Amino acid sequence: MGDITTEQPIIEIRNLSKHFDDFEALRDITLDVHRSEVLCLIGPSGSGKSTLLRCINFLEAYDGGEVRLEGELIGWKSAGAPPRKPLSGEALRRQRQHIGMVFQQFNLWPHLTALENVAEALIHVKGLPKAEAMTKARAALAKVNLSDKEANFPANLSGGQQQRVAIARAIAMEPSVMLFDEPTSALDPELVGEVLGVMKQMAAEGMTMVVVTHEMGFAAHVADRVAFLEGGRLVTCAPPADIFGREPDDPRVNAFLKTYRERNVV
Amino acid sequence: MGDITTEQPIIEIRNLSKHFDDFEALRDITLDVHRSEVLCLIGPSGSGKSTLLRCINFLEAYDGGEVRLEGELIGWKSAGAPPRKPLSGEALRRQRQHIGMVFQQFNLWPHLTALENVAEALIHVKGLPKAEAMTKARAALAKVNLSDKEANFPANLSGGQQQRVAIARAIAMEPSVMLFDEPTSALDPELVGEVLGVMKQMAAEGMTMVVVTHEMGFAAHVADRVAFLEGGRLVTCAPPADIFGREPDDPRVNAFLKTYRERNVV
Amino acid sequence: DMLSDIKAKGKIVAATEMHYAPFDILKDGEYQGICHDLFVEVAKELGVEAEFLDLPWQSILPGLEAGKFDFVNAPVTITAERMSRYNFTLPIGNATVALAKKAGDDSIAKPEDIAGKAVGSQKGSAQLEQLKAFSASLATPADVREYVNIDEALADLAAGRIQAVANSAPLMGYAAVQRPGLFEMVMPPFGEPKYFGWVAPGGEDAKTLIAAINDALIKMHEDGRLQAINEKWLGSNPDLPTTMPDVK
Amino acid sequence: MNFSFDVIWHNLPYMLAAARWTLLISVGGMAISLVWGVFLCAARISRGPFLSRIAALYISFFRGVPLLVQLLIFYYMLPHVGLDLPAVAAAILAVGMCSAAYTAEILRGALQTIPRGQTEAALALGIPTLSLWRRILVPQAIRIGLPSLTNELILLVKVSSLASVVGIGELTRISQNITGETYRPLEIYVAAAAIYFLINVILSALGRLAENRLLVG
Amino acid sequence: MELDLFVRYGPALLSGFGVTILCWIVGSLGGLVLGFALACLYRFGPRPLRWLIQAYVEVIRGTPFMIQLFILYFGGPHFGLLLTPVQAGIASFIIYGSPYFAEIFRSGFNAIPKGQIEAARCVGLSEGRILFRIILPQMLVPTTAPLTNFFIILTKETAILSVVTVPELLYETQTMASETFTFVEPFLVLSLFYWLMVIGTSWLGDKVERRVTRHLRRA
Ligand SMILES: Nc1ncnc2c1ncn2[C@@H]1O[C@H](COP(=O)(O)OP(=O)(O)OP(=O)(O)O)[C@@H](O)[C@H]1O
Ligand SMILES: Nc1ncnc2c1ncn2[C@@H]1O[C@H](COP(=O)(O)OP(=O)(O)OP(=O)(O)O)[C@@H](O)[C@H]1O
Ligand SMILES: [Mg+2]
Ligand SMILES: [Mg+2]
Repeated sequence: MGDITTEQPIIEIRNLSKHFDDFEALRDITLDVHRSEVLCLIGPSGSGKSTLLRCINFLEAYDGGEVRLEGELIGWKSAGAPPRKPLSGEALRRQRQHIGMVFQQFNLWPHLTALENVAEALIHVKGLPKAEAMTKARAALAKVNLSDKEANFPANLSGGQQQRVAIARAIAMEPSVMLFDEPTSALDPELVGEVLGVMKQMAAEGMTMVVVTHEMGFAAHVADRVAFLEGGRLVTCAPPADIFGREPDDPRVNAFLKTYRERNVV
Repeated sequence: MGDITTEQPIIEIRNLSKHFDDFEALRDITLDVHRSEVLCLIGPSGSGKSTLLRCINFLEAYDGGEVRLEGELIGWKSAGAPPRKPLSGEALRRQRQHIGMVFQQFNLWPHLTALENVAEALIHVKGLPKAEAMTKARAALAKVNLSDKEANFPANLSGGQQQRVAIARAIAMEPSVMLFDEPTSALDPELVGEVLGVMKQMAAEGMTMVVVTHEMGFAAHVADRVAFLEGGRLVTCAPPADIFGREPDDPRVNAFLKTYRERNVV
Repeated sequence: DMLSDIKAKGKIVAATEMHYAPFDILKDGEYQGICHDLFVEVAKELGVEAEFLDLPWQSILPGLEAGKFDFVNAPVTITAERMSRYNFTLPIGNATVALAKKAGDDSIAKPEDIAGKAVGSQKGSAQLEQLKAFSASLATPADVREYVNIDEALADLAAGRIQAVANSAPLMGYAAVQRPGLFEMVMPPFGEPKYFGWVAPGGEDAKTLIAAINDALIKMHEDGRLQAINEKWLGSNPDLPTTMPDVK
Repeated sequence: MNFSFDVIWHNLPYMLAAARWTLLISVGGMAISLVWGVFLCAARISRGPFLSRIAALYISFFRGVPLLVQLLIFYYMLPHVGLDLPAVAAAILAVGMCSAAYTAEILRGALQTIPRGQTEAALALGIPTLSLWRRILVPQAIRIGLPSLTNELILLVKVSSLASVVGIGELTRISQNITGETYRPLEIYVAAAAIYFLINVILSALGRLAENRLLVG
Repeated sequence: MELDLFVRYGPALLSGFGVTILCWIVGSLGGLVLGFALACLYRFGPRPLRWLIQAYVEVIRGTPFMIQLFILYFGGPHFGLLLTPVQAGIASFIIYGSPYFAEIFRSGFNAIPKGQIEAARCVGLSEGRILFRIILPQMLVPTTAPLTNFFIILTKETAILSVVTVPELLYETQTMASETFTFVEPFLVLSLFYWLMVIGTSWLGDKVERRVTRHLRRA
């Protein structure tokens, strides 16, 4: 991949669809994400937000359409109609190294301490010497305000602490694209503010981010564009001002935001 | 226990403390919860909110102080200084039947479907006949808008759907006290509204609730009182107006809410 | 005592390992062999019915002591050490050691030819002792290998790991008859003459039983039944003594 | 070496008849092993120090002493203290009680992978201990431990051959007897192996079937 | 009980114990490694290989050890494979144990939540690293107990080696039993020695289990 600067979007999603047995989780999604952009995904529970993220780094083998990273097809050996052959494990691994992800359920490794969770990939993927990796991992934990818990196993961390370890694990790798699945769901408002700060900084340093979130305030403040998903379809994708403006064009989006607006006027 | 109406608080917490090894997770907490009250617990990540909830139904054996439900000491055979003897499993079970809980990590049973997760306790605790339990479980799932996913296993549900199953599982049991640990963290704003509705209705029907939440809007709208925890201590406990009023007395609470206020002005 | 108990019950329960042809054989699901035929006759003489149990060797003696059965009608080589622990009957078979070789092996024509060769025998058997003594008397001793069961020794003979197997003459003869293309007996038997007897529990309680069985055996010697049974299974008469043989 | 199918063919009926004993002891032993194993496991991880120590001792004894010796004790020693069991009962009991020690350990291992939160959820709902085990813990422990449990049951089938020491003419014993008469160990043992194989393959198939059923969620 | 027996047969019994331990350790560790390899191949290999492995597991696991040993030792020479008793014993031990180990490890794979492996892939860990760093340590949580079980079972299977004249413990105790016409003493000795091995194995299993379940213990 490398650092070629072009006008080409860094992620191109074309007619993406995904089924679970009979259930259609994603349908005909077409969406671009540009370099250094922050794209927020919002939408009702079960609308396919997590599934979309998981398709981008091929944790779900999508069954129709294409996902491209810097022009390169993700996951499948060739574009075109199914049946397609998936890439080899090694090729997939190479692709995924450029894409970081924070999971909705965190997916920490329970037998490793917070610090080890973060350092693992630094040592064994980036190839850093152990001491350097530890320093870097500590810095990442410090960024999310967790220095005092580095020796805890995940089971001995609070929900918000676990989530922060997951964030630290992903950002320490400095990928070119980050996928966040509700990265602040377990965080208190103050921490949300801090994590937000970290993310803004990463965006300023040129990282591309796709963020699933239920915090509209978060989306409004951070996103360059907001995409609204519902029932596996992309309803709209527009700058936050258009979405959160008092009366967005789309009645569905409007309804979705209504209760939120009411409740947050304190 | 029964239905004696008195002025006595339904939950009395006195000088509660809890250690994990050397770490002091709760310190000298004294707090009452009154019948039909909705008490929201807020506070920074790691401040001990989940631990406090878990002490109330003795999932954590607290090591100092007392927790009483309708005057009855929870968990320990006798009040007073440690070492104390814990109650027998059967006595604990009887106490816990009056206290429902929704966990931060949901803790669904992965080998049972959504419906079975909800029906399980109805059959084996309430002793309802299977058909009746199923009807009741379906009604609970419908309340949280999840009728179409009743046959899914938890692994095949989205994060928000899992959380709603957990809520349905707890409310179906109609306990007299409900402990919610961030019950809307994985829900979209619209659903938060709906769950809020369900909770308001339960409150109106006389249920007592203790709700841990990071959604200040939620706390402001639902709570009768809001308790602010930090570093294992109870900083303040007051009606929401006092807490969320433009300048609460306590500077710490003020700082905590600052970023939140800034961000949610959309 | 035991004899009157047995007579009162009307039956005697005897255990053996049905795995030592031609004395004890389980063929087509039925117990047969010299010990079977002899003991059926003995039971008749006692005026009781005979009932047989098949047990592996390691549980026969514990079973006898636990009183799970009355008697062991397996061929047990009579030795001094064993006589001190149990009550033996008169000899019921010849236990003198003989060799089997692979059919067509010309290098072994007589027992002495095993010098320097690998010979298998059954662990702990009296025949093994005889073989060892014999081997030591040769210019170059044989390489004596010990097997838990005689089956495995014969299987190793077939596999070519050893050149001969030593065990009681009747057993070696029977093996050669059963697998004529594979095994061949080396004549003659060698070493001291040894005998098989049957075993009752040790102690005074069993003495009358032993006496009654010995009487029956002597009677069968006299009326020719014993010879006929041996003739049937061995094709020859082993010429058994009617008094307890001397054992050192 | 001339492999003789005639010998097998001729003796097969007797071997099959003997296999019925093998089956009876195995199935009886399995039932005891699974049921008793669950209880042992529960006792082993119970908080009561007394119960858990007893269970640990039981497991240590039954895993430590050779089954052969256990059988001899059950059949030959117990009569000395006035408990005289029929041979088949002694065999089934000994095999099952011994196997239960292993089953209990397999389940205990599997139980450790069930996140504590699941038990907490059940406790918070007031689900009784028995239901907790029956509905939540055991099904998941079995799901995870199934391959190891199948291992154990297959071992149990094989170990049923020790029943010969109490005078039961099960498959291995009868095969040995036939060998002693025919001097054809290879043929007879191959045939015996085939019968064991048949029993075990069915067991293994059942295990995989159960595994696929349980491997949901 | 005749104590002088133990003096007389002591050296032979001890040497038998040595041989038993040798065969057991080499055989079961070999089986463990082979079993782990089989389980990995089963999980990650192509479909035909999986069938092959499953067939191997069914056949070896489904037939008695004695018969496998018998076929290898007595049948081998007919095909030009002439092994010494100890060689045959160890080889057949490795073969016999491997399918059981493979199945135990397979169950271990099933116990790892998928999300953890997904997280590992996302940060770009290699499959080998995932196997040894993420999967294996957690796999040991449910499998240490069954592995200990099977090591214990194998201690007793060593007794079968006596049929091919491996001079192991049972072989030597049977010598003692048949030469002295005793039965209680040999069984006692046998039980004692096996019990020693079992105690050692349980102790080690316990240690390993404590180590691998460290993260599950609560304050
Ligand atoms: N493995 C699966 N099998 C079947 N259905 C699935 C599976 N995974 C997800 N689904 C369904 O697909 C839909 C989309 O799920 P997804 O997790 O993408 O939702 P989401 O938008 O992330 O929701 P949430 O905000 O609640 O996390 C849901 O309705 C869910 O039930
Ligand atoms: N088992 C444990 N062992 C050691 N420390 C623990 C354990 N459980 C919790 N803690 C610590 O106790 C503190 C309180 O945890 P708790 O889960 O109550 O926090 P919380 O207020 O619920 O936070 P969050 O909002 O992030 O969920 C945290 O700092 C956590 O690291
Ligand atoms: Mg999601
Ligand atoms: Mg919490």
